[in-house]
Amino acid sequence: MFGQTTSADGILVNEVTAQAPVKKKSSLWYDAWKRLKRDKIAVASVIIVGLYALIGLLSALGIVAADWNQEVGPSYAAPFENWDYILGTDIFGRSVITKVIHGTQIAMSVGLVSSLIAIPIGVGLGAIAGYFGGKVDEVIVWFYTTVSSIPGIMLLMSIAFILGKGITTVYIALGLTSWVGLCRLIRGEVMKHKNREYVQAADAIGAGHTRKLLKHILPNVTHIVIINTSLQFQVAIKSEVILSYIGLGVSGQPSWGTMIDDAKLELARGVWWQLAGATVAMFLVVLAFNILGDALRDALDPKLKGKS
Amino acid sequence: MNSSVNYIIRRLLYLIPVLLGVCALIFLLFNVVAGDPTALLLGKHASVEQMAELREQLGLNKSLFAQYLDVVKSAFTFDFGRSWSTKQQISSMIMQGAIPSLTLSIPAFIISTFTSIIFAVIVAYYRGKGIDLFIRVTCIAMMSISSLVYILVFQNVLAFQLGLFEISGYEYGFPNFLYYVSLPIIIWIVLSLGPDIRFYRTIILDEIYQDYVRTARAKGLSEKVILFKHVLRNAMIPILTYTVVQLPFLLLGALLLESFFAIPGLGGMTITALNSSDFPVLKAITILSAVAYIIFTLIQDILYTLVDPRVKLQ
Amino acid sequence: TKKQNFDEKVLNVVVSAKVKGLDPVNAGDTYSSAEIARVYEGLLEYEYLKRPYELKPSLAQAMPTVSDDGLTYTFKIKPGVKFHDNKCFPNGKGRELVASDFVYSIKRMADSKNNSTGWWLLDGRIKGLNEWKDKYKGKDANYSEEVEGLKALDKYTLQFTLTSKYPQFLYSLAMVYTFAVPHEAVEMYGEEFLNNPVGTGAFQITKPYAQQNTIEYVKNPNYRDDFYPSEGASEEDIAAGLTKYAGKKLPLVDKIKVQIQTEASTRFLSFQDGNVDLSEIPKDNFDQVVTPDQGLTDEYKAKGIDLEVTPDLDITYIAFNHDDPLFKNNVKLKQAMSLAYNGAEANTLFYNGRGILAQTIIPPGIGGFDPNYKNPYAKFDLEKAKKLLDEAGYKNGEGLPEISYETTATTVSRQMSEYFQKNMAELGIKIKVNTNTWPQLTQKVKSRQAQMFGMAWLGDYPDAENFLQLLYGPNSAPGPNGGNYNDAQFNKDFDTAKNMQPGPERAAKYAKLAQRVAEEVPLLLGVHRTSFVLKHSWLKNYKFSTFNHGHAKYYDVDMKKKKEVLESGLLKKDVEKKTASN
Amino acid sequence: MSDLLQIKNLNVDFNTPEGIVRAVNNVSFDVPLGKTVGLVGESGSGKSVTSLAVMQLIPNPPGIISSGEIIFEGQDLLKLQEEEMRKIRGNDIAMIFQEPMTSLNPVFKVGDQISESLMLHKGMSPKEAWEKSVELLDQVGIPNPKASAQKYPHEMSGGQKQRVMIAMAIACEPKLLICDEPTTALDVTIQRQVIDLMFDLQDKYKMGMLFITHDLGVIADIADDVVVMYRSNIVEQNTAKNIFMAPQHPYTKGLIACRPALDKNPERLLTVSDFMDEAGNEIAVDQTKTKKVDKVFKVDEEKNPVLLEVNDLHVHFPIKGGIFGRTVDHFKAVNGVSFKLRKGMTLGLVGESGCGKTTLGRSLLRLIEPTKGQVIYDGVEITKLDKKQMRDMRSKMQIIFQDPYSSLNPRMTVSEILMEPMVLHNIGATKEEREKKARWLMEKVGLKAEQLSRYPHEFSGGQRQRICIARALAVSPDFIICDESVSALDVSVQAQVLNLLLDLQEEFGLTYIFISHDLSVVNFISDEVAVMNSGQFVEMDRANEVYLRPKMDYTKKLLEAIPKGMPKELLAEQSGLQ
Ligand SMILES: Nc1ncnc2c1ncn2[C@@H]1O[C@H](COP(=O)(O)OP(=O)(O)OP(=O)(O)O)[C@@H](O)[C@H]1O
Ligand SMILES: Nc1ncnc2c1ncn2[C@@H]1O[C@H](COP(=O)(O)OP(=O)(O)OP(=O)(O)O)[C@@H](O)[C@H]1O
Ligand SMILES: [Mg+2]
Ligand SMILES: [Mg+2]
Repeated sequence: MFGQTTSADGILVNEVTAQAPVKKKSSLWYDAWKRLKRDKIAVASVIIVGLYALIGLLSALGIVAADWNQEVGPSYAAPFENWDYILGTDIFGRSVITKVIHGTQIAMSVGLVSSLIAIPIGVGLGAIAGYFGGKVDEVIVWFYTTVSSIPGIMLLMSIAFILGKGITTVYIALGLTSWVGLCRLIRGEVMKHKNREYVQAADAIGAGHTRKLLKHILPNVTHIVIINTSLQFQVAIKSEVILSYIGLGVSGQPSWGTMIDDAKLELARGVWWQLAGATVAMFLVVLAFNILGDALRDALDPKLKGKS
Repeated sequence: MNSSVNYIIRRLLYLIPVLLGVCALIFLLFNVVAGDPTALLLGKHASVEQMAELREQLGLNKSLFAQYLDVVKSAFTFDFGRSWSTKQQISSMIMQGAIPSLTLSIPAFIISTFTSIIFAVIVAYYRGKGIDLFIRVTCIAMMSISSLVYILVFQNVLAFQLGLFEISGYEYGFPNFLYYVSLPIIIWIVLSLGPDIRFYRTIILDEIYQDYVRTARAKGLSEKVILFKHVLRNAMIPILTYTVVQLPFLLLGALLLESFFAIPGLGGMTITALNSSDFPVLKAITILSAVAYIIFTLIQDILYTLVDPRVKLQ
Repeated sequence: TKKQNFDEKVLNVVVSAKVKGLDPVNAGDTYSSAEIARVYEGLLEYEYLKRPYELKPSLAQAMPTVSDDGLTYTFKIKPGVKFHDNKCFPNGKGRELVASDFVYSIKRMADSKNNSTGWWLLDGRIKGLNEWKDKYKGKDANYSEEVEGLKALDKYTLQFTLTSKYPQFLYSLAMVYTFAVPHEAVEMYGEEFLNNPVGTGAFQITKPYAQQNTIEYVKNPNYRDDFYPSEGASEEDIAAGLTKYAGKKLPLVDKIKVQIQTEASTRFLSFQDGNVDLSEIPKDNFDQVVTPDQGLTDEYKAKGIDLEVTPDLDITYIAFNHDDPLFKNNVKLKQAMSLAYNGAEANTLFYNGRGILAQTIIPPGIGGFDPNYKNPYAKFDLEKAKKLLDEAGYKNGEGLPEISYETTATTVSRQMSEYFQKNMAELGIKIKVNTNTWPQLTQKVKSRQAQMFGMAWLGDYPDAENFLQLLYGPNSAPGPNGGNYNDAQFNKDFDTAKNMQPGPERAAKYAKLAQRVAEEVPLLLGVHRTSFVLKHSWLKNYKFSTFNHGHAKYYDVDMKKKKEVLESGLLKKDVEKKTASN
Repeated sequence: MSDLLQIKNLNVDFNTPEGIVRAVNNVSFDVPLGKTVGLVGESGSGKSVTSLAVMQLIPNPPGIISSGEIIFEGQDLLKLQEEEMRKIRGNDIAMIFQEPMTSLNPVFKVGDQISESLMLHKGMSPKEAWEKSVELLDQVGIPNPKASAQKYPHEMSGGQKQRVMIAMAIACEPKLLICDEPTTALDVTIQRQVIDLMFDLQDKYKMGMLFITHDLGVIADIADDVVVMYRSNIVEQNTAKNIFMAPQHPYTKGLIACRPALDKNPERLLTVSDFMDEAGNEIAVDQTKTKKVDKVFKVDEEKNPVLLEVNDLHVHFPIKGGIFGRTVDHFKAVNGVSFKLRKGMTLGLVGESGCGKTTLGRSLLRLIEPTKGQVIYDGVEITKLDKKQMRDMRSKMQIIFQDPYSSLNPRMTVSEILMEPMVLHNIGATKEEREKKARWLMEKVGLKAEQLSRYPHEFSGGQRQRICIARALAVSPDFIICDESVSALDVSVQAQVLNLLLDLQEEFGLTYIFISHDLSVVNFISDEVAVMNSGQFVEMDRANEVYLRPKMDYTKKLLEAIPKGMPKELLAEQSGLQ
């Protein structure tokens, strides 16, 4: 199954003549990367994501946009009038562009940290449930059925509500609500792989559970985790906006969510630049993550290869 | 037959552990982690005595276990009592809220699902061609804009400036509600078209490369028949998986839409309850959603057997 | 869109929060109170046109006679006033209101089962009422048991006996908590009473209140003889035509349609669309609507829209928690912070410069407000602030721990906290902003966990006592004094002042008290907010009141005018142009 | 005689990421009316693409017919509009596909699926079409056709599904029927039935038939002409008789030679590589290899002690039911099996799909826990060992799985795959030593040591099966179970792997249990043969005995099913000669 789809070596299949040219470096990851590289738009997405990550990092380190809190002009100055605040200013006369840049930090970290919370839980529980089956599986399935039977937005709001303030809450709330999907996926995939012959082959050479799970099965589901993460990022970034709207978002530093929330009132007075700035910034990175997610799926998930 | 009855009974019995779990979870969230609601309920002039009195009345002085049992009891009897904040009967609050939520979400859901499926089939037909690329890119672009932006812009332009729709509000009864929910429904559809088309397209493409499609082509069937008859029927399973589990959550309507369009639905009720520490209401909504979720997954399983003869309920 | 019906006189109002229920004893918030007051009435009410606010009899025939010791109040009740027709009465015909209805209604406030949010008004005030309450704690109260201080002497005579002097008592009789409810309705509807209001008011509901986002009222056909007033009208009132209706029988409209819309932007759109007759102006729409001299922009004038600007009876402030040793005996630190807080600019940013910068805790419009007083610490002076901070031992903020500031999560309060943070940063003080949901903030304040927090207080009645008590030690959290300020001298002076009879003497005393304590900076003073209300040309007789209880009966709607305006498309003009140019 | 179909200079290209691949190169052949043309060639040689080109069903993109003509009844199909082509598909030209399991639409009744083309092309009403479908199902030999028409594909066995496919294809009585490996996925017994059916139908309807396979033996019975394809080209084209009698091209020779025949018992099989070098040039055949030996079954108590003893082995799978999903019954996959196997010997295990072969094999290694019974290996009762001891035991007993694609972890390099068992069983003290052994293993199984750093997907099927064998050998076992280890391979590759297994047995004195459903393969490699049915051994004896003198009907049925590998006329001639 796997081989058939990944190699186009139909002509070379003959035993006698099979002489695949010796490649310097060849692994599924490398192949996937090569495939990804061919896709111009995907490469552009990688670059955009990379750029955002860089900006986020620089702003976290205080190298760029550290002066977002500075008053640089009059309140609600219109954009494109002054180079110091090319995208205009907000209510306090702070530069909108600087806030947008600073907001990158929140957006990227929300995606990153919530993934860092969701992935270990989702992969851990999913793998254990799928691999061991039986009672353990029942308990884990019960657990995530319970969690998923509560509407996500309710769970998100309650967690945010109870933890209260700020960015940590956003991380935790998003992390804790998004592991379920991943867990279910990983469980199914591990169950499938568990019965694959290569795992039984590992059994036959005397490999224990830990080895079978960690060394054999998990590497074969990593692509799912990667695809999922790229999508989790964009979900997280979008959720931050909603949380901000409900008033459970970030405080004390600018985020795209709070900027859009501000715009709710500003729009009627004709102040559209905060909304535009944040929306465009968000649009670009969410778009990039979406495209990247698709491209990764095509590149890493051989099942869908050639079907884009 | 017998085994499917067994299956259905088993699945319904599964409600018990799940409900116990849901109760434990919300109990943990609202009774253990969240603090004392009495100060808020009594308002700005609250006194210590009154707070103590109210705590007693609300049963907050009982042991945690006894309180948990109360939650469980209400979950299994569906008797949620009265709201702490508004003192209203919760069952009637939910009834009143469910109607607007459902009149908004069900039409929106049905229209958006059908539209997206049809679009997806069309896109699948033109796979690899310009139109496919165009719709795909449009979908992703549509998904990348925050829903808040759509609401703000649509309400301002379509309802206010062009006067095509009511700006906000709601009236019970047909056809009056239609005046109020049309715009929110349109926004809902616009919001869901992007992700839905994309998802259904993937599903349909998954099917299009199956061997049976080749067989159908070899029979001389036209592409239209193949797509709408052979492929779509097979794609129903993943489509059902994706859509049916959304249904119970339709109950909550769309939170943002409800509050911007002043639709008195359950979504708005949830936010209000949250903002006034009205735990009985939150518990009721959560428990009902959980029950709906389990029942709908069961319905989903039954639907599977209808669309796919290979699936058996066991 | 739907067709409008212009045959009936319908008043369209918008409310910004959910209305919980219509039971007077549980009128927790201003929104519910306003709705309750459409249906129910009390002994007293506020004069419609007169300012400063003044009480006048409502269901009472006249103002009460007060005994010499100031403890006994005797009321005569208007005879012949009928409750709304309702199935709780025999034959469904409204019964006549009697004195014992008030006895019953006020006992309901004390009934612990009802957990009335208005109990603080009467707590410890009426002879025997607390005892009655305690006796039936957790039990079914016996309403027939007589309470010494609360008696119906005969069918139309009602007598209150207080435990001590309490000049504010009369105000509580104009508050919805004490409004008259018929025991028949309470008994019949039980827990559903809150959805089935039966009162004597000018309006009645058509069907039980069902938690929907609209409430509809119709005119009470049997409404008592009540006429449009002319007393106390100011020059402007007369100019605005507010006295034209003098002597007309109330109410003037046939129907009221109340819409609940929680989003400010939605409310404003509804108003602009002509869907509602009046609206407050969202902060961010100010420039669009109001010119710098507080008049209306031409664009809106052209649409026939009127603007009503009135100072509201309230104050915003940032409280220090005096439980915290950092603030307890550290006047200089608080003074420094107060000086570093740029209230004037905050006023521009958040209240469009329309707020009145607070000098003491007492707002204008009530006795105790001194327009000439300037608080030396309620102004922006960074130099002086730095000096004071130095004197307090925290040169440039060194040695000062990070101070946490609690706020709610609405857009505006978030912006305000950012602004405060910025101001304090200039002084060298680090502020950590914690956003909370409203329940969380309340809980933190009531459990004394909040170090600093922003609040606003809206007067319950027009007496400075209601503001000064925010600093009264015994009112500490969970009471209204969330900052837990406790100054023995202030407490003592306050006790004497509040028991004085209203008058210039008491006002002077209040003023002195307020000014002295203001310089101790128990709070960072914000502004007294101004209310801006827009109304359409077809709405007549509107006058703003902080205590807008039952005033809808004075409003009139000119349906012909409304039809004309709506059909001419006048309201939509310009808007299109404006958005096009954006 | 007029030619029904003429293919002239057909070229088909595929646009792949690696560049343009020519899948069919300058192919020309004819299919006369009423005759069967066999198209033979190894996997990937372009057979399917050729047939799809006739139907104009080549997936586009990436495929494109770059030049050539396909003339059907005097009309060039390549010049037709899609609309016109649709009228021909299913009506004049019908096709049966390789995979009966997936080629039917799973959600429609088979009756409906057959009716569909009748309604489309013959304009029948649904009722007429349904009746005709039932009739067709009867014709293709489906029992109780009325009821069967109401069934869904999953309710039928593989053979039945293929019959449905055939019924569907012949529904409109096409003039040309294309069969793309219609039997490859089927059991030998069922394969036999299907081929017989095709033969009868062709006789009855007098249609032209293009029959595609990679196994020359399969079409021996049925084809009039044979076209041999090798690497996108036609290398030989002749009548069936001539092809079998006097094959010209070395590849054809290899194909004929590599199928083990029941009546011959060579020491090893000839393969394509014995006839042809890598560049495709003919080489002289080393005649010593074809030496015919009569396998003599002799047991030397000294040299061949009993290595494995199995007593009354049962494996039961629970069947769940009831509200709480409790076990209500058991499915007895292995139901009381006992046998002894001597060292250095090979036990062949045959039986139909689902009879319990795999389950038995795995339970011997305790990869599936036996429910009951004893397995004694080298004097140790392994059914009593604990986990740890069992793990150590695994270095002595190994298994090679059926599917070379899925039994290698796609995310591990070959060297990791080979070194993992060594690490687990402490073979080789250092990494270097293990690497050395891995290299040695690669050479032993006929692969190159440089290929160690590659991933499984970079190998062909046969190579992968060699890697699996190398992995099994890595722990130096004495006993190996080969579970259908060659069933997934092309006949020519299968022969190479069988040779390898024999060589290794000789060199290391290995003991095998060889599981297969193909009696000829089992016969070739085994000393003893056990025939299994419904979880039990129905017959067990020396290989020759089972073949020459089958005792049970079941065994006879299995034997009959094996393709003779020679056209009938040729067989008759041969036997006549003798
Ligand atoms: N969709 C495709 N994309 C790219 N290459 C293809 C595609 N289909 C076929 N090929 C190439 O065409 C060649 C011939 O394939 P074809 O399917 O005709 O082989 P075959 O002889 O039928 O083999 P098998 O016996 O395995 O069915 C192969 O080398 C294969 O790589
Ligand atoms: N884990 C299992 N649970 C339940 N039944 C099983 C399980 N594994 C196998 N079976 C059943 O046991 C029977 C024997 O299966 P087994 O795989 O041993 O057959 P086989 O002879 O190897 O067939 P094939 O030739 O198709 O590989 C089958 O009917 C199968 O359905
Ligand atoms: Mg093929
Ligand atoms: Mg098997």
